[in-house]
Amino acid sequence: MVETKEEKKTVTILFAGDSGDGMQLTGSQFTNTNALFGNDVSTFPDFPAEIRAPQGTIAGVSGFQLNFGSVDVFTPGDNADVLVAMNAAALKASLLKLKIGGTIIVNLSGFDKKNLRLAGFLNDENPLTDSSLGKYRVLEMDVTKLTRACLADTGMTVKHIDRSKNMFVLGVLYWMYNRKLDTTLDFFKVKFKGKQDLIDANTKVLTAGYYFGDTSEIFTSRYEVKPAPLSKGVYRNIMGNQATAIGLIAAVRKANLDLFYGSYPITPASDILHELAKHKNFGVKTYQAEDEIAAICAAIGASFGGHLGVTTSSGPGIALKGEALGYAAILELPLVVINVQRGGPSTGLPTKTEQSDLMQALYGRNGEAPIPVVAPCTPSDCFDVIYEAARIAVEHMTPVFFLSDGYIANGSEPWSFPLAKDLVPIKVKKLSAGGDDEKYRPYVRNEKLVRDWAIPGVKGLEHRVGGLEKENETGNVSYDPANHELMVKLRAKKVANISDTIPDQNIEIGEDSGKVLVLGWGSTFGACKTAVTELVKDGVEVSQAHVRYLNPLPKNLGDLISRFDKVLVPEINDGQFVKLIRDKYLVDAIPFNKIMGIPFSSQEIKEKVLEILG
Amino acid sequence: MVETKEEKKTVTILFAGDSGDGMQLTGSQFTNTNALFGNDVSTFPDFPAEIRAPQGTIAGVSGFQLNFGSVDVFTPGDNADVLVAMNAAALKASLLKLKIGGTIIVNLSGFDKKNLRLAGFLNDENPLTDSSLGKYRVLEMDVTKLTRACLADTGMTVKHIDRSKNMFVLGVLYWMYNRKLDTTLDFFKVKFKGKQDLIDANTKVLTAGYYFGDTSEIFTSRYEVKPAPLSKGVYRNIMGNQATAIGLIAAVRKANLDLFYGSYPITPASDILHELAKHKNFGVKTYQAEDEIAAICAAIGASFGGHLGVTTSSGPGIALKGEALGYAAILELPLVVINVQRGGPSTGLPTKTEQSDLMQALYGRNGEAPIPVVAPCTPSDCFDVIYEAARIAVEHMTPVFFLSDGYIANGSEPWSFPLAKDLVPIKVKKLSAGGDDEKYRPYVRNEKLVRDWAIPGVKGLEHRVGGLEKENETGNVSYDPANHELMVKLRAKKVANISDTIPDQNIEIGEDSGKVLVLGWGSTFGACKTAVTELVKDGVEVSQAHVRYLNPLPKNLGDLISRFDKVLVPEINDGQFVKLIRDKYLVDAIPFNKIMGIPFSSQEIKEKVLEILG
Amino acid sequence: MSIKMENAEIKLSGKDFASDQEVKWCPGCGDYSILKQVQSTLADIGVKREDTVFVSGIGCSSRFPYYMNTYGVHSLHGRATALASGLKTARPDLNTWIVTGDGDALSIGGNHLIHLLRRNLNVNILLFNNEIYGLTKGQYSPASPKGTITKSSPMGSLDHSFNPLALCLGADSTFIARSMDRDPKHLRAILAEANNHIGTSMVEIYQNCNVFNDGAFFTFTEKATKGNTTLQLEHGQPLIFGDNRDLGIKLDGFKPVVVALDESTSTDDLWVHDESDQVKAGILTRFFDIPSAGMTLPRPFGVFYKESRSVYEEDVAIQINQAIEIKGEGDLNSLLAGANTWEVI
Amino acid sequence: MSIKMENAEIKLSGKDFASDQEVKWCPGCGDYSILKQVQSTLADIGVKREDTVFVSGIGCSSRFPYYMNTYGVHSLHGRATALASGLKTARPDLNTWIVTGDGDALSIGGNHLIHLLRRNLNVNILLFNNEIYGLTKGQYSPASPKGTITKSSPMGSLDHSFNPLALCLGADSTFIARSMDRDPKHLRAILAEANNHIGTSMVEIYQNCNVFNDGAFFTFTEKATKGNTTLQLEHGQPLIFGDNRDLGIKLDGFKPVVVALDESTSTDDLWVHDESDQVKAGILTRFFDIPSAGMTLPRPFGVFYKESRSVYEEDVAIQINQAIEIKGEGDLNSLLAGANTWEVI
Ligand SMILES: Cc1ncc(C[n+]2csc(CCOP(=O)(O)OP(=O)(O)O)c2C)c(N)n1
Ligand SMILES: Cc1ncc(C[n+]2csc(CCOP(=O)(O)OP(=O)(O)O)c2C)c(N)n1
Ligand code: SF4
Ligand code: SF4
Ligand SMILES: [Mg+2]
Ligand SMILES: [Mg+2]
Repeated sequence: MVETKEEKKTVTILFAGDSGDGMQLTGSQFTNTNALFGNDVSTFPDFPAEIRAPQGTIAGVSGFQLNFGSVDVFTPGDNADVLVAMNAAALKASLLKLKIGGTIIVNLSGFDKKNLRLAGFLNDENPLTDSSLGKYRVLEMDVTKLTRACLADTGMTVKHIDRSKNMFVLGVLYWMYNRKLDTTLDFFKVKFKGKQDLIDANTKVLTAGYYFGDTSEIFTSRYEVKPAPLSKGVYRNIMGNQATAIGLIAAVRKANLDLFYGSYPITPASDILHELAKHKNFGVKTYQAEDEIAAICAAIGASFGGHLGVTTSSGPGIALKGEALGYAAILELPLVVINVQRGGPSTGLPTKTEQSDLMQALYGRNGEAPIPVVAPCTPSDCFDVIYEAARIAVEHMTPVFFLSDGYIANGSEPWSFPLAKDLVPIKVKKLSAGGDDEKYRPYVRNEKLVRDWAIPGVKGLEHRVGGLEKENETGNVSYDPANHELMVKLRAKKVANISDTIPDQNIEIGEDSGKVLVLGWGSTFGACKTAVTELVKDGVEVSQAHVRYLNPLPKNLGDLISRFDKVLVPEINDGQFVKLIRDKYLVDAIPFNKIMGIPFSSQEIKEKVLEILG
Repeated sequence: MVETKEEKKTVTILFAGDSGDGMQLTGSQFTNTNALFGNDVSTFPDFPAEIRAPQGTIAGVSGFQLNFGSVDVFTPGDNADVLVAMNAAALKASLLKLKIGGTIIVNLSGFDKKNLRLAGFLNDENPLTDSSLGKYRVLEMDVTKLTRACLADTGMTVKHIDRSKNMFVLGVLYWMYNRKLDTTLDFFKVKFKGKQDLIDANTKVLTAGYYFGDTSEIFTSRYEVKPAPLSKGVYRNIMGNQATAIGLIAAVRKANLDLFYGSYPITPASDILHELAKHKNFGVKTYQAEDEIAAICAAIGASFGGHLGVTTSSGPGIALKGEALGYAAILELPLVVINVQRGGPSTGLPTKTEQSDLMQALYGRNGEAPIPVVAPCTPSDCFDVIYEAARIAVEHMTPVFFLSDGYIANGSEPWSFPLAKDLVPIKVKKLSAGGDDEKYRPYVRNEKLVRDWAIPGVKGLEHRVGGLEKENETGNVSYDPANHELMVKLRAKKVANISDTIPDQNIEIGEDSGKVLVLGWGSTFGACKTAVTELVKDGVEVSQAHVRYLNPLPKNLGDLISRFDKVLVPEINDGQFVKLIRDKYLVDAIPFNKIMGIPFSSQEIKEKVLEILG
Repeated sequence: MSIKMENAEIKLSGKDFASDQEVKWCPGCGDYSILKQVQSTLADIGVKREDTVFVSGIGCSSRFPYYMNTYGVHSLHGRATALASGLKTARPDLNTWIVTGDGDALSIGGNHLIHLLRRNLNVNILLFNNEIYGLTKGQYSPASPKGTITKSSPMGSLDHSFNPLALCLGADSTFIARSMDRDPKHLRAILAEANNHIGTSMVEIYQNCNVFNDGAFFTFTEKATKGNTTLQLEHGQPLIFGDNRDLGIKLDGFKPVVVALDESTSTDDLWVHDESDQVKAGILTRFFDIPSAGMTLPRPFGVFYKESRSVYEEDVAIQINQAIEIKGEGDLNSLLAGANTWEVI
Repeated sequence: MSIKMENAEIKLSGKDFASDQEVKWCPGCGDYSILKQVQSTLADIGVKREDTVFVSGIGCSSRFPYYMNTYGVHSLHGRATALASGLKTARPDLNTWIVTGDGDALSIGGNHLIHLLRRNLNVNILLFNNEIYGLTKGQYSPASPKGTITKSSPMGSLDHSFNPLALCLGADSTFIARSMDRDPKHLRAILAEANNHIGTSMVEIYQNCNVFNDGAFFTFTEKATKGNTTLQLEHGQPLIFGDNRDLGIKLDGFKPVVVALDESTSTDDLWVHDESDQVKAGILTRFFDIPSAGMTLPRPFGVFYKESRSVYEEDVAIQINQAIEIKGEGDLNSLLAGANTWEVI
């Protein structure tokens, strides 16, 4: 067999199959192996809202896209080079995402009559046999049959055997991209611990897939994707929600606090709860409340008790927390509020991504109750940004919003994780004893306008807090008109002051002045960076700035923006951050919106930039 | 006794006393009498948050301010001409609101040692005996003693007798302003129906007060405030919450619908519930829910059932409704949501007024869920605007926000009420039978993008609605990316289209171009109008426009604004509407804010206008 | 003033109540059976499709309305009971069913549930209890026994679970019953009884979530064990159970005791089920907790308790009529004018 | 692992627990007495001020924390129970009291209440029941008897009211008791018992709102009537009441019956109160509803039920310790590194 080895800079693979086909697992194994090999990697899982939507149908298709390369990759790839289609529905649902000329690996038994019908192909229509796939290279193999054959003598039931067929495909891909099986073999040992028969069976199938690649004639070439020139360091692969969870633990450790995590399950935020629940040996208290209101109120109670209270949800659950958010703001207690955004409005698109809760974070409560808002821009950035959220919360005695989204939360990338000792210190100012005052005055402020954290158990600091307007300094209930205005302004100023402690806004890519500034926030980072990098290479006068601090905004942002002729604000919503920019800086910032529950492709950004350049 | 009669254009009286002193009743009686006499009137009650805060203290002071005149009056008056102070605390709390040279009517027994101490006067300090009231005219009378004397032979207990002392003061004021006692005497007959002794006692005290004015020597002059040149017509006096309640009933009557009112009590919104509960003979269903979430959900259920669902609250309760608001928006069912705003954030200042929930109304929910927002600008305007809210809700199949506030809700003014037949018709398009389609498609839209209202009980229209994204037209659950974007845009466009059905923004006062435009919304109307009217008279190039439709904004608003050099946006908050204007029209609109739980005075607006004119 | 629902002219079948939407539960999920029994019960009852509304919250179970060819509302998590209360108050004529899960009804929706029960609107609540959050992929629910290992409780949950029917009884429910997905006949009978009850009918249905909590109720639902672990309640009948119907329940004071039916114990000594006895119903709901002398008490199924109490939406209608009788039908012009007017000429 | 609270070194008096804030309830409000009894009970218990926290919701009653010279949280309407759950889980060492009203606890806060009860955190709940919304100036509450005329129900309320203690029992409360504002001694005794109970202690306190619902409980609280209308529960004692202690309660099957104590009936025939009997406690909570042969049942006061069950916050602490035992104290560097790392050089 002739084996050609083609070198590739980046490759995007889309695994698509039925919800029960284990595509998420396949994808993450392939990711881990490539990451460990040294590629830069970015992933994007995309699954249906139903637990297991009807087998064989379009609604039941579960996808996992990954982009890996020997160069930096910032997105899971606009379009796929390779599409793995485990059945007809998967092919139908995913074909649009494949590049013209791309490769399709199909599982033949997923294209039988029943599957074709379930996928909505009309009578006798079959994409494998008609010419509809002419623009692609199709590699057919009967994965189901091959897997069954491979495990025929194990005595396992067909149902059980079929569960391993994803491992066959994985083996094939390892062969194609010239990767070792070790990571996945190790994974079997942990996952099936104590079940040697399962370890053996999966090992057998994975290896069979690998050798199938090697021996079958359908492959004409293997590919080589060399390690990426990642900066020196030790790396791991990390998902956004995971990074968020361990960021919280890191923050409380560095602040010498205990973590209280009050949450009510909701997609796509629940995984943070699941992750934290695994780490009780860090003293983490996870509290699954009866609802979102109870969750935030419990977290506020814990913060009053001296813990770092954290609460998490997604859009609809965050909407329920509005009243308590205003309460936390007027109490001036630390609180971290995580919103892993999903498609809205209302229940919306629970498993799809969107950035449409920014206005809710900024304004979604009664009265004047400004709250700092920060947003991570990649999966690993969740670590840094949640750490910042926790820092701001305790150092400035305020609730802080952390706006992640489904795309970041479930995506993954290599992460050059820090050492504990290198994390910036978090300064907590808990009072340990009563002062000289006869009566403790809980709302006395320091030069940053921050009050102290006085925690029950300390003699001499007994005090009462509440949601009624407070007299300055004493915190006693006050209906005095002038005092109210003073307190509203003090609280607002305290939050505004945070801009003194955050870094100036930088230009990510490009010159610091020019024709177009692509100004993004949150998960559009990768698409913007890829697009602007390529445009700059092509000589276009465009730059990228990406905002992580949405309230207060970096002090120099207005100045930075003013140095560009045009400002383009891409968002996965109907235009929210752009409102803020227009209101604040009175520049005619141009909204660029996609509201499809899926991220921008870098191509879309590129085209838009070129369009506005005229 | 020499009696001089002085003619006055407008008079502002501030009744101030202990919570138990009946100041609200006194004020509203005086208001009604003046209104019936033909004056233009505007009132502002201001009471403590506690039911009955400690007697004699500043916290316990309850005030009622009214402005009446022979000319149009638009506010309850910046400063009072006359202050009625029933005790020392009332004097202390209210003195700042009295004009220099104004009159103070004091109840002497409210200034005994105990009262002075409770009011916080130091040892032996007594404003009546030292020179601290030198700038005012003080009229002392021992109201308590006089009232007791008057009812000495009735056999009533002192406690009961003392309850009538407010009527003595009212009698004195009727004499001062040359008013008849009839209205109040009629009121006694209704209020104390069946209790002749109480009717007699109150009549006696009221008359005694009147004659006291006539015979005692302490009054040197009476005043004459002639009827105002109100437009022809039949008038009544009306409070904002009352106007809101009857506006709802009028709307459902004209729309031929039933009213379902789901609410949970909260100050200052509860009175709408109380008012509606009185009108069950209009078929009104008032539902006191277990909380605000249940209230709005029940209202949505009723709307699904073909009623007009309405729900009401104030800031904190509205915060709880965010999730359900997004739900109503995606269902596209009629719903009226009333927010009688109060001081925030959080529990804030429950009995004080504020305009700080505008951003919450516009953005306080997850995802892209635009909802129309309207705001009344005076107590009687609540009728017109709630009627509009109901019209928009049913004609455009959408939830609609109605943003009133404590100032408007409790304030009152004369109202030239309409006849039922003259109210604009409200066109409801309920389907009465299934169509030709085999399957009813609930999200098919008309040219305005409005869907039909298909109500259970009609054969052939069976359909399902929910909070998941819907397929266009069929309403079936759909996760299709392009469909999601389409639906988000359709819903937004439907709301934006409402601007076709609302009047253009008018200039209230002044030329339609000039140096300064005072651009207000909601309850700042009166202060702005008074201020601008006076400035225009003085030759200042200033105009007033007052926005009732906050979303969508009137189509011509941008154009109108652009004709002024400067735009001043006064708000009882920290700057919210101004954000909208800046974002939308990119004009450097100037915020002017007061966050004291009390309205602007017209003087404040005038000064600010002059200040920005330089 | 009892509200009569018109019956369908043409006899419909269960299938007529199925919508055109593909059913999207996991293969093997207990929800399928419940759906089928509900559809055929509606056909049996003979209610019209257009007069029937299904209201649900959020959860796997709450997808139910999409599959019914009636009017339907898929509402918000926990709010089905709240929304249905408004709907039924507005429209007493509609045959209203609430479908909810153990998370939806007992966790986030607990408050609306107990308030609906006390108000006693004439609706039927079907609580699909699978002792897990299905839709969010397997966290423990307030119905999960303490110690349950799930994604959010890898070392076991620490929350003492609700006893759902005891909670409902405490909230003055006028009808409580239990059935299961795997006994179609029983389920249909209970659904019909629930529908007949005038007032809020609370039916707890044990439902197997074969993906996240498979077999939670197998001892009660599977042939091998079911005979000795379940007790079928029938009004007026003694509490007898067992594979050979040779076991019974006796009351020793207030304590239920399992007895073998032999020479020494006859059925006359047994506790006779009385649907109208609230105290005894309370004891039945506690058959979880009470350790019986030497023997585990069986799990009761059937109608535990039934009480006749006035229905909220009827009281609302009556009060409106009274208001009209007293004051006359509201006149808009008088309302607009109020009590005191004056004229400016 | 039971949590011990340290006692104050210096004996404090009730006054030491009063804050410097002016008390702002209406003159004559029942809240004053409750405040005083709580203050002196805390002094008696000997707990330290700095270890004590009062958490409340919103309502007249919920102003309570401002008047206590301890730590205090005036939270949101209905959320005291939720907030206190977080606080107590974080800080099991704090002596935690929740003050709430019938609206706050049973209307908007109903869900958090029942969930707190099932979780059984070691806190004390004082539910000031005045059967009205005081702070919002007089609307009916879920505790107001049907037919109550208020501002929001001018023709009488239509909602069947909750039986608060029956609801709590249904939610698996481990301690329920009732007392009243006007019997200081009784109230202090019950407060002390509540504090001693390890687990959530639910104390319903009848409180007179003399402005909006004056006299709602006068039959039970005023000298003239109280003897024949109230029943003082004491563990192990027969149920005797009456001005002359000449009336008793007997059980006729499950039905409580009032009997005169004369020659024919001795105290031996009477129902003996057993705090540990949940079924009987259930019957006692229903003394509202059950019409006794010819005679109205008296309203019981005292501890209805008490049960020992593990406490949530302790279980949390235990599980954390177990995790540490099994995996070792968490190491941040290992957590950061995860299971698979690679090096780029
Ligand atoms: C406000 C809100 N919070 C949380 C969720 C996420 N959520 C959806 S269903 C569900 C629980 C489902 O459990 P259950 O009611 O038992 O239904 P099942 O899926 O088991 O049938 C949760 C927590 C949501 N959709 N909305
Ligand atoms: C979210 C929210 N809804 C409503 C209110 C208004 N509110 C304040 S107290 C109260 C009820 C008070 O009744 P209860 O709990 O019985 O206390 P009481 O005043 O009778 O002591 C209500 C409805 C509020 N403050 N916040
Ligand atoms: S997750 Fe469980 S409850 Fe949900 S559909 Fe699947 S089997 Fe049924
Ligand atoms: S309104 Fe009632 S409960 Fe509130 S303080 Fe006054 S008397 Fe007490
Ligand atoms: Mg469930
Ligand atoms: Mg109350």
